[in-house]
Amino acid sequence: MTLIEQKNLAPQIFEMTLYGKLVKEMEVPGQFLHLRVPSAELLLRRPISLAEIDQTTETCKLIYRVEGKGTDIFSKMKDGDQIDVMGPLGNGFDIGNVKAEETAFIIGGGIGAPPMYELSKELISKGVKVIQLLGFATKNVIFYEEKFKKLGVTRIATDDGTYGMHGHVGHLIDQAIEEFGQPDLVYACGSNGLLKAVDRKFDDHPKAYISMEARMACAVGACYACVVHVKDDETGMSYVKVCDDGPIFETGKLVI
Amino acid sequence: MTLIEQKNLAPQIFEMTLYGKLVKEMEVPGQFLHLRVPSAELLLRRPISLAEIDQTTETCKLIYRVEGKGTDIFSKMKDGDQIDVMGPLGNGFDIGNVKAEETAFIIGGGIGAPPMYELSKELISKGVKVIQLLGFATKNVIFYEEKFKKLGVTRIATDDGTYGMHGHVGHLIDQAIEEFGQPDLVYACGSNGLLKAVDRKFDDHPKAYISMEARMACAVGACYACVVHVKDDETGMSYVKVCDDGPIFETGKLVI
Amino acid sequence: MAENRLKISIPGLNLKNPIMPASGCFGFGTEYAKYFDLNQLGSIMAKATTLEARFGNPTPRVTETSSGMLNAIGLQNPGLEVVLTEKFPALAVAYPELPIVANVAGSTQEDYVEVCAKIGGAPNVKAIELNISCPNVKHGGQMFGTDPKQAYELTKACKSVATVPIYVKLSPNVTDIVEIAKSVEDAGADGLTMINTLMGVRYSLKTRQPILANVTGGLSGPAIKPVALKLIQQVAKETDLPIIGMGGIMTAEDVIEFYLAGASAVAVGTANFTDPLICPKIINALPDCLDFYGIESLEALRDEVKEGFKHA
Amino acid sequence: MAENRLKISIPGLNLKNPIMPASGCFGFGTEYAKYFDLNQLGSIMAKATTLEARFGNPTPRVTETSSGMLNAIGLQNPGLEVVLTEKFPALAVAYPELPIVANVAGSTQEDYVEVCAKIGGAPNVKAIELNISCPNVKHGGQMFGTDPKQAYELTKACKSVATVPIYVKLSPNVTDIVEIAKSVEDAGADGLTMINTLMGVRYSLKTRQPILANVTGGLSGPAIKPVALKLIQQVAKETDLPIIGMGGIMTAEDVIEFYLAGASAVAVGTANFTDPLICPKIINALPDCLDFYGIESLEALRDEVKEGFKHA
Ligand SMILES: Cc1cc2nc3c(=O)[nH]c(=O)nc-3n(C[C@H](O)[C@H](O)[C@H](O)COP(=O)(O)OP(=O)(O)OC[C@H]3O[C@@H](n4cnc5c(N)ncnc54)[C@H](O)[C@@H]3O)c2cc1C
Ligand SMILES: Cc1cc2nc3c(=O)[nH]c(=O)nc-3n(C[C@H](O)[C@H](O)[C@H](O)COP(=O)(O)OP(=O)(O)OC[C@H]3O[C@@H](n4cnc5c(N)ncnc54)[C@H](O)[C@@H]3O)c2cc1C
Ligand SMILES: Cc1cc2nc3c(=O)[nH]c(=O)nc-3n(C[C@H](O)[C@H](O)[C@H](O)COP(=O)(O)O)c2cc1C
Ligand SMILES: Cc1cc2nc3c(=O)[nH]c(=O)nc-3n(C[C@H](O)[C@H](O)[C@H](O)COP(=O)(O)O)c2cc1C
Ligand code: FES
Ligand code: FES
Repeated sequence: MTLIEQKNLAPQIFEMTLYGKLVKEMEVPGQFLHLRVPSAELLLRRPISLAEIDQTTETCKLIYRVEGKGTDIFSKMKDGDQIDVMGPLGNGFDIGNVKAEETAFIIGGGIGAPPMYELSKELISKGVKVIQLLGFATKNVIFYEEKFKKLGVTRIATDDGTYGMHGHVGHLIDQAIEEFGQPDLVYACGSNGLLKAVDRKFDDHPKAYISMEARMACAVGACYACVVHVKDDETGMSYVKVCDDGPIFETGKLVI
Repeated sequence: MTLIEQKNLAPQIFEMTLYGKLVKEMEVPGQFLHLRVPSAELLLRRPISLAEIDQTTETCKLIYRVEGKGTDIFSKMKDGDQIDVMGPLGNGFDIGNVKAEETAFIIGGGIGAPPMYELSKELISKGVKVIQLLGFATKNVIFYEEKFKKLGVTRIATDDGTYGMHGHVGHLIDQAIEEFGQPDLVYACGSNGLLKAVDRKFDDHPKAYISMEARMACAVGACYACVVHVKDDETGMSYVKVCDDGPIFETGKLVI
Repeated sequence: MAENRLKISIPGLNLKNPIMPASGCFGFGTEYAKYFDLNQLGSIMAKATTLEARFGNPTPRVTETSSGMLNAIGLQNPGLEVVLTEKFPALAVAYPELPIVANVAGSTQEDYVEVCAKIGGAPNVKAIELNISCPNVKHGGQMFGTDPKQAYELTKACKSVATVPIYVKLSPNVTDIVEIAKSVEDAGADGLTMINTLMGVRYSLKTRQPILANVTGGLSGPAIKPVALKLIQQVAKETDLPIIGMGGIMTAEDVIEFYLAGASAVAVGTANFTDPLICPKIINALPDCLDFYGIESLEALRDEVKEGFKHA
Repeated sequence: MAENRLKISIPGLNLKNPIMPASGCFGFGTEYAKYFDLNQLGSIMAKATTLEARFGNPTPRVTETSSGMLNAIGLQNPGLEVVLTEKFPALAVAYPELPIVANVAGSTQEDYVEVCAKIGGAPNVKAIELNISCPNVKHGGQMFGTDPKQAYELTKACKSVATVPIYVKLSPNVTDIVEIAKSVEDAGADGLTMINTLMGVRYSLKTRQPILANVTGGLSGPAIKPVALKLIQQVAKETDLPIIGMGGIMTAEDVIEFYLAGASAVAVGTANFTDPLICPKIINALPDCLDFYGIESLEALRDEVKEGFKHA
């Protein structure tokens, strides 16, 4: 695909807009792309979630944080550069049977927030009422606040209290339950801590989903790099693969 | 240094013009630069001879043939790209004590021709009469013909007879000796075969020089990658390093 | 060209080309079927199969290194039964002409023997790759591959029950690989595959701990290519067994380099992760590459190299 | 900061920082003196010295691999006499405060012993690196480094005559490196340096022959970093000897990764060829890197890692 815009949203956080026919196949929020780093030395692709999909312009947006060598190289790519993309991969969020007027908690932590944006947009187009609960480390790494606000209720927490509520997303969730009652739908993406909290809170919620992260190699289910144990499995042999059984899973099912 | 122009001179043969302060240090024809390939996977630099030095514009030109990964990457670099350059390295051609009116055979084979261009220019500025004898594999890989012709007598041979004399440079040399007599000065750069021929023909010529090639790592005399045995050395222990004792050596001295 | 310049015949395997995905890097085959027609491949080296199902090591199981990667999957697989009733049949139905190499691993000699006895029962399994060199499991695996006597015993026991030819997969993590190669040759092995991964570790500066939960992992990719070529040429000069070479192959040129070292066929592992289409790309690039270097056919090249080794 | 966070003390070597160019990659030091002030370095590990002068192997002696290189220099050096009378004194005059590690090699135990007895006579030589792991020579070298008994004998003999501490340089080309490490520890070694190069080969597709005249060469560079880290952590857990780590170091982060594996100091080899200023660049980058990862000092990090290994 062709990189047509690269924006620095916050320190170390970038938004990439990609253009290409592949967008046609991007239909489900929560899916990810597996990007080849344009450096002969780096053999493994990098999984990055779709943050926004626009069929009319055949573009999609990815938001990523510079963590290591690969994302650093991405951040230095320029408009017009080609990028080798596999995907869309993964199951994505199941929004097939959501109903208008249902309430959804959209929970995103830090660099887990991006896929929640496209999800929110699609839920809204189905008439779902979204409550967006976003956690960030500190004020200056917050991104997409305005864009989320345009979609619906948006509450923000920062770990250090520099913006919004002081504390982690768990507090936002508790507050939102008080304010809006139990949600019909729950979707979360973020750090392992955040996922654990959501998993515990919505343990047997029938429509609560979390997006898992894992170190991947193939991203097509062939290498067994990204497996996660299934809960309450006596044999110890049951597993799911984050890359193709996921990255989205129902709460209460996995050993996180 | 900054790449300011990249020209495709012939199939697989490119001319790079570099701009930068380092040019100030480039004073002797026959020296080379040690270029870092902008690819994290390739650790060894590539030695490329200076083909032209222009102090007034602070530029120099290199001419190189795409052989493998490194030169292929060079050929894809664009104007404005930075290139990490070590050098100038090596001794260069000794032209300190040439005299006006002396005759010089300037012998270049294929991709060995580039350093001979700057050498010819500098010899001419000292009043030396240059006879330029250039060999190429075939017509369409000939480059710089016009530029050499502007400097002086230029004879060309091609291995396949598609241009100029049919055969290798050795024949041009024999012909030139017949025509111009024994030269006062001899300078040669090219394939091992060419160097061997020149070395043999001008074995005990007091002012005949050849430019050697060798696989290099450090290019500063530290790694002992580029050594060549010295002739008639009974101990077998005598050697020169192409990178810093050379790349230019007197004929008759080395085991080629 | 009437003649297929890429074809190669080695025990059990009459291949239309020498390119096969390496074991562990291509699952049980079907995972990559949505990317290209698997019939293009010479063969597929399936994921390791053990007698019982295995979950493998804790995660993270992979990490990256310069021109390489570390993996510590730990032989996760659904066990012989499932492989025989589901995995291989799935391939046999969809690709009846595609020969499969089964990769066999175990903790004890008995395990290996039982799997070897049965796995040839799948109609599409044309050869066994005996994995005595997995660096990522505590029991079995590399243990058998670093001791010539154990390698001999295991190979002999497996040969006596196997219904298809056995290629023994050698570990590079040894002082003298020729000794191991000769032992398995003496034990009746039909061929060798080499190399399995080197052992490596990476640390996270943030956590100050190893990145892999298993601490060590197997190093693969172009980083190890020179090591693979070194060991292959060394073994090729000292044994008569055909060698399926692997370790960092990314291009058609790499394939030829492995032939020059004495390989008769090759496997492509890590490169599949970099580019899921790498195998068909290499296959398609090979004819031009042969032309460029003036090579008539891969079989001719193999013979030329073997001849050269004899006279060296 | 009053305290020098980069300083490190190991037998014979009180270093202001742990960065030293690796043996064979920095000549006898003066070659790089025109690029930077050598006083910035912690130490210099000099080129191998043998009793008599050696020419080394035929050329080509180097070639490139993915994220690595192969060399088969073959211990070219002017011999003990010249090294003692010319090479080390040249450094001592220009850099009187700079400690040097002499690298000693030989074909026979007698050779090693004689060089070890005399080389500490140079006033700036503060330690010996006993090279029992050079893969590029037919006699001696790796031979001593792959057999625990020979390694023991040689180390013991050298220790009995040496006037400065001895660090034994281990080969990665072995099945069990801990066994070798323990042997040399028992023999009285003061420390270890690891790793020397892995063995590798590259072929030229044009000539169909190995690129190196010596056929095989030693693989170095970032390609081998995970292997170096693996072997270092394995040995660090099993012996008490300080380890000077090396193998693919290119950045300050790499240095810290070697500390996490259990190294007490590090050497930088191949990277000098990529960038002649790499050593001072790493030294200058280290303080910020320590800050970024919340590390007080390298000595503190080393102690923390060692402590961690004890309780693991
Ligand atoms: C399904 C999925 C979706 C993701 N979506 C996003 C996103 O939208 N935005 C974003 O910033 N990040 C996302 N990540 C995390 C992102 O993949 C890593 O931050 C990135 O791979 C780090 O690469 P690097 O080269 O910068 O780091 P390095 O440390 O140099 O990477 C080395 C290796 O480790 C892997 N790795 C390192 N960190 C992670 C991680 N956290 N998760 C998985 N693999 C990792 C890399 O892929 C690579 O193989 C996602 C991860 C997964 C699994
Ligand atoms: C002093 C000197 C001056 C040179 N001047 C020129 C010049 O002006 N123009 C030009 O086209 N070429 C010149 N060469 C040759 C040039 O250095 C090689 O063609 C080039 O390094 C090949 O790099 P590659 O990445 O394309 O090939 P690869 O085969 O990928 O290179 C792999 C490794 O081998 C080395 N190598 C490969 N071929 C040669 C060779 N012929 N000589 C030395 N090292 C080699 C490379 O430097 C690299 O380390 C010169 C060589 C030397 C020693
Ligand atoms: C993720 C992964 C899993 C592997 N699993 C196996 C395995 O199950 N059995 C086996 O014999 N080799 C296994 N290997 C080793 C490869 O088959 C191959 O020998 C090695 O990776 C070198 O080839 P490459 O550099 O092309 O990857 C695995 C390698 C990787 C990278
Ligand atoms: C060109 C070259 C020459 C070397 N010569 C020696 C040597 O003389 N003695 C020695 O002990 N090691 C020698 N080595 C090995 C290095 O000291 C070092 O152990 C190895 O290269 C790994 O470090 P690196 O990856 O940083 O290069 C040499 C390495 C290279 C690349
Ligand atoms: S990443 Fe390979 S199975 Fe998921
Ligand atoms: S290239 Fe290192 S000594 Fe010449």
